[in-house]
Amino acid sequence: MASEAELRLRDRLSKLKSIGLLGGTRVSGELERLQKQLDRITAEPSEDEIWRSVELARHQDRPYTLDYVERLLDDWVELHGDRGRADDAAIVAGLGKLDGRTVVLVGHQKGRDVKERTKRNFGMAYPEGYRKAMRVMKLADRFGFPVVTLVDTPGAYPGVAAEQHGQGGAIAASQATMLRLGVPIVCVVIGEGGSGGAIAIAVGDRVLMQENAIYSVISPEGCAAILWRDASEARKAAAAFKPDAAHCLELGVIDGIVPEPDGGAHTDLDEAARLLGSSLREALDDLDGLPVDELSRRRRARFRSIGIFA
Amino acid sequence: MASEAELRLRDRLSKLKSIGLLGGTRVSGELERLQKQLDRITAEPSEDEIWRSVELARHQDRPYTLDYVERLLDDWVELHGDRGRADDAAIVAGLGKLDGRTVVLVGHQKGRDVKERTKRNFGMAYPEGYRKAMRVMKLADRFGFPVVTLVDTPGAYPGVAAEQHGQGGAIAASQATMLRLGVPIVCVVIGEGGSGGAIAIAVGDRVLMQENAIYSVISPEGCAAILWRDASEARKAAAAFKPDAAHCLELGVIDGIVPEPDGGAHTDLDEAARLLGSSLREALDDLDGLPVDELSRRRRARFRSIGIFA
Amino acid sequence: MVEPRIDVQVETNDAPPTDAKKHPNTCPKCQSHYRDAELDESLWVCSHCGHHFPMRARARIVSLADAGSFAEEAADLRSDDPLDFFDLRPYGERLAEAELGTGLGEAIVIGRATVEGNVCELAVMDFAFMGGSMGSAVGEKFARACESAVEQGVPLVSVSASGGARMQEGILALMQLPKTIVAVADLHDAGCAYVSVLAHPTTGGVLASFASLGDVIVAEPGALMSFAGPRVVQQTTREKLPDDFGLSEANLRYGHVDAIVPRPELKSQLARLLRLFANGK
Amino acid sequence: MVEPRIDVQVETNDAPPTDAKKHPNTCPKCQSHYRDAELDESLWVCSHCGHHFPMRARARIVSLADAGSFAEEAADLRSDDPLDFFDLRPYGERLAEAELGTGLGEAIVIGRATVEGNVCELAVMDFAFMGGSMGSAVGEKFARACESAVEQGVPLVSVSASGGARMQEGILALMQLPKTIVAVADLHDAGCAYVSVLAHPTTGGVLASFASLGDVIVAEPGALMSFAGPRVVQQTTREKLPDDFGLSEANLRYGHVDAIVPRPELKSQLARLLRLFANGK
Ligand SMILES: [Zn+2]
Ligand SMILES: [Zn+2]
Repeated sequence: MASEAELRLRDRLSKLKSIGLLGGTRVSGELERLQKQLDRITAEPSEDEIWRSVELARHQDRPYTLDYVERLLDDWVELHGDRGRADDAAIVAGLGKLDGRTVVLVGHQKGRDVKERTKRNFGMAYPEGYRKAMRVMKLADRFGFPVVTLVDTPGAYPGVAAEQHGQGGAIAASQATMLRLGVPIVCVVIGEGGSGGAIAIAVGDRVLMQENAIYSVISPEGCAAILWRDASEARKAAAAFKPDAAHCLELGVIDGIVPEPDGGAHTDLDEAARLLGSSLREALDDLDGLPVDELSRRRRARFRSIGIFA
Repeated sequence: MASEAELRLRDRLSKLKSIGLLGGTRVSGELERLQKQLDRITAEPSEDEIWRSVELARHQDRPYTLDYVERLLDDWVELHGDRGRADDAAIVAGLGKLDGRTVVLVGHQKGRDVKERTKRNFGMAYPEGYRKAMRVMKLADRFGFPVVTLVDTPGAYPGVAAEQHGQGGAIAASQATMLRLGVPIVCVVIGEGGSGGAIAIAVGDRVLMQENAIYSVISPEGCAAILWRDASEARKAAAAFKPDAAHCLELGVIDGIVPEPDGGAHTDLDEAARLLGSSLREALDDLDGLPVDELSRRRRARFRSIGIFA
Repeated sequence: MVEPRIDVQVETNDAPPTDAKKHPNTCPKCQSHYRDAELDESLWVCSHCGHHFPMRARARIVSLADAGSFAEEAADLRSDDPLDFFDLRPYGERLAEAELGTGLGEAIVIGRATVEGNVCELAVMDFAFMGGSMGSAVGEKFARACESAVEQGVPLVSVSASGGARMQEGILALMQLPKTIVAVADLHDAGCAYVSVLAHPTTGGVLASFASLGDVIVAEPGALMSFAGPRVVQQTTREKLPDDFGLSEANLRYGHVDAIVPRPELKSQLARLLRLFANGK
Repeated sequence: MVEPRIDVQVETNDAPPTDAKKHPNTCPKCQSHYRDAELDESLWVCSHCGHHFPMRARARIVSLADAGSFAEEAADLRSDDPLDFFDLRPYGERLAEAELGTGLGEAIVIGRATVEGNVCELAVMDFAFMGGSMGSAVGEKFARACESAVEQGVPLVSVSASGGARMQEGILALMQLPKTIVAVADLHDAGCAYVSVLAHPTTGGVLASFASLGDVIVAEPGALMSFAGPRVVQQTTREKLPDDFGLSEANLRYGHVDAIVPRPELKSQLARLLRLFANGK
């Protein structure tokens, strides 16, 4: 029996096929990819399934950005600092080779143990982190290196110093910078895609999510605290605002879902990395050779068209 | 009797006339301007005359940037802040109209009384000041507004925080930013043109000095302290490294000298402003309508060619 | 497991951020009380102490646009309910109530106008409509304001007042950040200037998108402009907040705004900027 | 009158910045003493405590370039004395003495080379030549290195060690800041990468120009990189300086350098970067 989700996805697919309604934002391979993913989704995720994604996305053993770097990139050179104030360890940035092709990689980095978590501020960046990201992405732009971003943050850090350093302006500037890059950008939400802190480095030509990642405007707990006046209603809140990959695909927010090993990415890091690498390769190949102005036109059209209103 | 300075200037003039040796950096009106200024210089400045320039350039009643803004610009709107850390009052930046033409003006600002001197840090900027300058100059670039800079600083501030905030990198970045602006830039040293703190906002298509301004790689006191091991030898040091306008013109560092009222700019602020305004107008008219790539080519050639070696 | 932390993006309370117990026409700073007509007269600034009361979108437009010059655009555009969102009440009900309560179709009003004779596009937010929160419709209307400015070849002036992204639209609300930023990029590429005016409060997703991208950013005195609201920062970090946490005065000091302009001077200052940018390419 | 302050740009002392009383081959950190041959062997790094001794330009080139690959350029270029500068001694005499003492024509050596087989242009400064100060000749040679890199279509690697601008050339020395920055801009426009290595010390006008404009900036451990030298800062501000004032470790923390690379790893790290940039447009 076709679920509502499946029906909506089929609807989206037929629109794409017929009139390119979400037009300009899709390239070859898109249809097949959607079709394949459609085949995987057999039912609208239930409240339990959505909550399972929330738990897996935050799982303490889930692979983080540097786990993928180590498995996917050769000649990795990490670049530090925003050239103005600090080096924010909550975001890593650097150069490496993916199958012999130099790319710039930018990603949030949570910590595995207590010490690293403190150092990396649980993956919650200060404005300095976004300024480092912008600096390194501009370097990519100068040399024509594609940009890969890995998104995994509870959110931008809500602290006094972060505000004084211009958190809001930095998040806005980072998005504006990404919009203007003349190189292909592939963004993957690999864990928590937490609100402004996530979108700050998620403005790309392809935006993907891992199967058990979440992407949301607010954390379930935050939403519950405000709307239900009770943070323990997080599970209910998550079911209401639907941060799971299937729903994000359905809403046109992401372009595809990166499969994970059965049981979640943390059960087999090598396999998770292999699957991520293969999605990155496919996306980069798709974008390869597009003229800069076409890339820019499509990227802008992609984000300009998101939203549902009456 | 022709002095050595006059001879060198005549030599430079004849080179310009014949083969455009300093080529690409000069435009129409250049020859007449040089000729006129040549007529004013009848002798190489003596040690006393150089020292008088040092004293006048630092005179407590000498007009500062905002004195000129108030007399020359309509609809002045000052813009504050570097969008990252602070608003540095040692540099002012803003938009105004010069004869109906919108320009961006950036200038060092010393203080007139004790309170303002403290606030403005005696015109010695932190990196934040240069970052504000860059931000506002990039705004000029986006909208095609010519940029006018007024240089008047003992130097960039040599403090612990200034270093931690990246003084060297900010001064380098500001010069690099100016080189890349696609709009005409006119820079005028109106008082002390103190080393890196000065050149940071003095990379323009036309670089002028007021008659009694100084422009130097180090202060006379600093030079004396290092080379003579005695700061009180400042007068001797100044005579040795020749920071006065006539010598700077002779060395090809500046393109022209802005006359001051007899006795110095501080004796008649209105007249000093009128003379400065007329030089600015002339320079901007000269540069008006040059295509961006030609402007950029000439600006680069101008600075690439400065220097004397064997 | 990483301790779940309260995320920071949104503080979309329907209540205004001033002390809820007081009458809205009582000055929270000096306790002076005014009639609506008096406040309308004084541009909703306390004539005793200078406190800036929140200003509704329509009143703001009257205060800035030359008389009769404002021509509204996209007035019929409304929010949808793409997630069938239901918390304690359905989103659709909240929307209907907001429209009834404010007389506005959404939390932003856009249209063309002249300011002291200078043509521009206006985009003015209203905090009274669901805390000025940004969902798909607000994002769309802001983007259309940019596009209208481009069509006319005139500058855009926005006045923001927002608690952030609108939670009830989930991830689509977050996507309005890049959407409005695309619109500003297109505006800039067309050579049009953008002046962003920040009124109290401008927080969360609006501060983290278009409101921070003005060529010139001016703030009203005492306006809160922070990405995370003071309550969230307090709860998350247990830090003692400075007295002027997130206020425009602090933001001026930290270099994030160009100027603080008291409301009675705003129109003439905007006119000055519009005259200056009229010379641009 | 504004109190005349000591300006900050230049600290061109001929003496190296380490404690002058000690023998130059005695480690200032742990007092270990070495013969020249031992230090040559260890790349002038103390094998006991890791302290990085100053490294001469020729030794640096040997340590980075593949054997026999270095082809020097502009070796004949020399400084002039445009101001007839005379302090306690004539500038010309100081120059002659520096050339005799160092065997170098100027404070910078440039040329093409390969690093682990990757072609690049090298520009290496030598602090022993008048404190690595930058006058017209140093500026010109650096600019020519950029131009040579452009001609070859290869990246530029510079190693800086400098007290700043060379006072004896007055304002012309200051003009080498924008001159070298023009050269880097041309290099970048040609699509060539620039890796800037900061050795001890990189201060004043060199830090305030090309050395800060690398696409990637790496520093050696313990290298001083400050615009104003510690002595000037101390004298001007009467501030107590932090122990690591201006050192590369502090600069990494404050976000100004990409990485600190110990000398024994420098060649392979540069080779890695050259391989990465070989893919650039
Ligand atoms: Zn009051
Ligand atoms: Zn040692």
